[in-house]
Amino acid sequence: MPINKEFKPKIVAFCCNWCSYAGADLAGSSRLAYPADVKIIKVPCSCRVNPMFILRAFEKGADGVIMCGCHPGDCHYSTGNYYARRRMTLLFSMLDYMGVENGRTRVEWVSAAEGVKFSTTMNEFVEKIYSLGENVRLGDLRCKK
Amino acid sequence: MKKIAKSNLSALFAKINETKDLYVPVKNGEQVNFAAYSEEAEVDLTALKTVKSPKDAFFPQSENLYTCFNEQGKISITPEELQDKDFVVFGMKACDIKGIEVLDKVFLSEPVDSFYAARRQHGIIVGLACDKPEESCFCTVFGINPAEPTADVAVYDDEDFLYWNALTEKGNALTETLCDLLEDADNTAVENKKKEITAIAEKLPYANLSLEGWNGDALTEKFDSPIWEELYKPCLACGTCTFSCPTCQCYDIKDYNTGNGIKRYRCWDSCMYSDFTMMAHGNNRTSQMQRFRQRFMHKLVYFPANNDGMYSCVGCGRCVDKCPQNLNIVKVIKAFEKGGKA
Amino acid sequence: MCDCDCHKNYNLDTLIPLVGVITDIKEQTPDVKTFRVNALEGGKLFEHKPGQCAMLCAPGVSEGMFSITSSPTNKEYQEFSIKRCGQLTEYLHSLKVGDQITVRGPYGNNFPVDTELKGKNLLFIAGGIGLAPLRSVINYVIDNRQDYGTVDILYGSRSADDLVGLDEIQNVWMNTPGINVHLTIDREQEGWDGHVGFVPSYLRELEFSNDKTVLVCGPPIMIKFVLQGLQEMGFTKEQVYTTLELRMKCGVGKCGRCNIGSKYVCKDGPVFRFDEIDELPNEY
Amino acid sequence: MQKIVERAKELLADGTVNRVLGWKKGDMCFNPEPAFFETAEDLDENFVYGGFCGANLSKYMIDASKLEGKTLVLLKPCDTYSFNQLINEHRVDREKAYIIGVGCKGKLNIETIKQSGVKGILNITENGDMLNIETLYGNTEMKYSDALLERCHVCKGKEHKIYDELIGESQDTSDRERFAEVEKIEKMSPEEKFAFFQKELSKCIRCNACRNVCPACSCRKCVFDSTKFDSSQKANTDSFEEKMFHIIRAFHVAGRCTDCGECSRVCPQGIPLHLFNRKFIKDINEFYGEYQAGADVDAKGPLTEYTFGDCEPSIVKERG
Repeated sequence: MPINKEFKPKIVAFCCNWCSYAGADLAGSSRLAYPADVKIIKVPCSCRVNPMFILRAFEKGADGVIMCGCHPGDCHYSTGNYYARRRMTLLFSMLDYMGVENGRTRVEWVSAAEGVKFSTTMNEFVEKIYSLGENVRLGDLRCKK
Repeated sequence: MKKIAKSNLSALFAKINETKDLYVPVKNGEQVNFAAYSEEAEVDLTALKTVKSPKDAFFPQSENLYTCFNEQGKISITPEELQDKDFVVFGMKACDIKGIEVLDKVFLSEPVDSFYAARRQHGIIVGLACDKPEESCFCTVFGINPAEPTADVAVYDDEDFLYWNALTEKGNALTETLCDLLEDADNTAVENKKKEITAIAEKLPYANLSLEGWNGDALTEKFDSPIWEELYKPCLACGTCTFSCPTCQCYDIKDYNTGNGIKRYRCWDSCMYSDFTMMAHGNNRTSQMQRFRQRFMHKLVYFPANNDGMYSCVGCGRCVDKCPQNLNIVKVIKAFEKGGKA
Repeated sequence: MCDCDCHKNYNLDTLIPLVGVITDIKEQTPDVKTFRVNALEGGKLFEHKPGQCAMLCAPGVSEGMFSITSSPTNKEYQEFSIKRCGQLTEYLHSLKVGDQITVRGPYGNNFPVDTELKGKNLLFIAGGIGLAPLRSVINYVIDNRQDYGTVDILYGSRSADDLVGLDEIQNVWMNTPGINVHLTIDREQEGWDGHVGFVPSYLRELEFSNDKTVLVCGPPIMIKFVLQGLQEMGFTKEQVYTTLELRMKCGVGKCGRCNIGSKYVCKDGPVFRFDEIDELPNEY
Repeated sequence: MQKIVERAKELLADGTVNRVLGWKKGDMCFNPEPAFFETAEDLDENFVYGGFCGANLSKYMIDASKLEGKTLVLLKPCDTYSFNQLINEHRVDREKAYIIGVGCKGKLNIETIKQSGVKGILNITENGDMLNIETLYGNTEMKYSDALLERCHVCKGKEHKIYDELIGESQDTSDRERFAEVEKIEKMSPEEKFAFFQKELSKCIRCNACRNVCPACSCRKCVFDSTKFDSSQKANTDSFEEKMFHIIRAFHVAGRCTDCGECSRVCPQGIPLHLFNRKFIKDINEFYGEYQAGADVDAKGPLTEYTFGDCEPSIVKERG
């Protein structure tokens, strides 16, 4: 698929407060670049991300949604990310089943020390969304200008 | 009286579609609903009842009213354009057409709803006589004749031909534009068809349903009846009956923030829903019994009280067919006739 | 555009609102503010009659029906007294002078000031925010003083701080000849030397003669006991008017939710005479 | 049926139960409705149990659990899974229910019969393996097994999972592979999948029947009834809303859905809603081990559980 240069993707990243958000901070303070297309939403725990959040992001015009949390075993609340992992697995599988390109969703575990991982993950993800193009299958038409 | 060979119908539809929007019953899966005509659409004129009534050609399930922009605290409003292109709804049945008359009472009474009025003005109804009335039909109870759709054009399906009878000025004008495709015909086939339909209509299981006692004056007596308590229990509080009904007109008005302007839209609502009458300081219909009662009281008592005895039910039988738990207006009427369990 | 005539009402569709600007906000009590609304180009948005309502909308938040509390005789602006009690009112309370809202209306019927009330002795009974719709009538009556007989106003609220528009009551109403104002609050309070007690009991104490026409508005429980009191004092239901309120969306009797029996509160109301209410099913 | 009525009358008479939750005769043979009976006369006159009594009564037990005394409830084998699940979630009170497991040889779907082209149905009688159908336009017949509800073709078996006593014989009517349809869709290309669901979901009128009938959807206030958020409340205004509603509806019951098939039964537009639920069930089985909601009262649901070694969400991509 040819990459559309005009296309500016909107990407929503749900980051847990304790690890991934701190990871993003570290990426920032270490001057590691990641695209400005990524909008971070801080959540207390990856487990807080309700499937509806993901769908709402797509509804309002996101082209890709990524969720980041503590590594399994490192959750601030001990087990939150284990539950989140099952939920997201099922949700992504359902989206795939309904014909939404499966590259538009991703989960990555990023610790507070992994600024580099955060930045590379985001770069990869944005790249992927560029290659997938605009999200047309999940989105409210009224939100398109 | 005109006629057209059924094999030539797609030409007729294409011709209408050239200058006007055309809505026809279209089959999707096992269900038939009115939808915009296209060459690929599987037009199905044999289905007696569409799942949703065709009222949404005039009163769409959801429609935008205006967009509100708020720029640095300055609000501006851009109303939606009114319908200004003629459109044809092809294949409405007598009951659905009567349903539109019921909606007229609501939307065309003062203050006139201009969105609806514009659609009414530009809409041309081609009614199709009911080929094979079904067991759930009881339109005759409301004085509707399934053999005589009171539309702009009445159409009859007989073997290989559709017979075409323009009844109004709008109908004549439409017929005019289609004169190349329609040929003259005599009345015999249609007269026979009408007799056939009427004969069946008399044999329908609900043909003798009695509406005695249901009128605008019966308000308190019916409202306070203990029978409602017996009837409502299986009700799921879903909106199947409301949304398939040709006369239900309740709507909700909502805002949707698109990120670039707030769309004010209205959409069908159901009195069966728990939040229907919810407001900041309370809700006057808190139980499902009250909501259930509201629906039937509205159709059989409140509406006649405000509209010279006209019922807001046309006996199409969609709720009879579709209620998930098999509750319906016929059962309500019968239960009252019987006087409940006691 | 085609040559049909259905567009003639285009801008008049009753569901399309006007934009209004808030030109003044009075904090009347801890939870009631009175908003003055003008058209963008100044002046009033529309004319109304006493008792009528309008739909105020904060786009994207919500929309609600509020009674117009200013009198039609006020030629400059309209006012709405709004109590903070839900999502929309919370938002409205956060607005400042100069902010814009959308308004559509006026909706509903009105108090029959030019017909049945004309020449009558009037008794207004209000509780709390219930003064809002009556204030419109009271000021109308004051401005057309010669058309009406004696005027008594009985107004009560939870505390002295909750009396809406005390300023106007003391400085205007109390100083108008032929108008008697009776205030009461629910509980004793420091600095209050007026009457203490609920409105219905004060009503009994005041022993009004039953030649008056009564306009009542307030919480349902107050209305219930006031009506009982009035009947004991020899008033008939035909002499008493009140306003009702239910969930409304369209304001024009079409959306189907504010009905009590076959009456729509938004179109056939909000003003009802008590004998009319008696004929309605008990569902409000 | 007579046995059920007799036994119900006994239990009413000796005070074991205060009411009976069963089915009431309709005005046609094919439209019985769920109903509560409190007297022997009412049972004699109005009770019915037959091929068209497909409604799953377990959800009515949520409200009935709050009533005085016990309620006698009639459950078919598949309904008992739903009942168990409701006990598991503390939504019904086992002590308030007296369960008679009733025999089931598959329930009929009037829509299926109508869709086969039969119009103007006046009466349907069972005749061995056949249905004799009397209509306004003449008589016809149909095989009982051809008129079954979709769920009966993938019957979970004839065993009642919970009961106080059993009346009548049951039969396993499964004759289709439960996940066959899901697998068929999984094999499609993304474009085909999308087109398939778009076509089906575009029929949705948001009547909420699927939600309201679902024994697992028992929240007192549904997120879709909230006035605080601006989409997916009533009518669909955009094709996105149908998708959102149906994904979330299915997701909220994932791991709790017993696959009772009520959603697909009640959908007025015939949307195959079970395809959503069954996809979740299939995924759960594959990712986290076989699980049947409602089979065991004390089971822990797969979404309230985890293991350290669970697969990562990226498995969706890796699977291809």
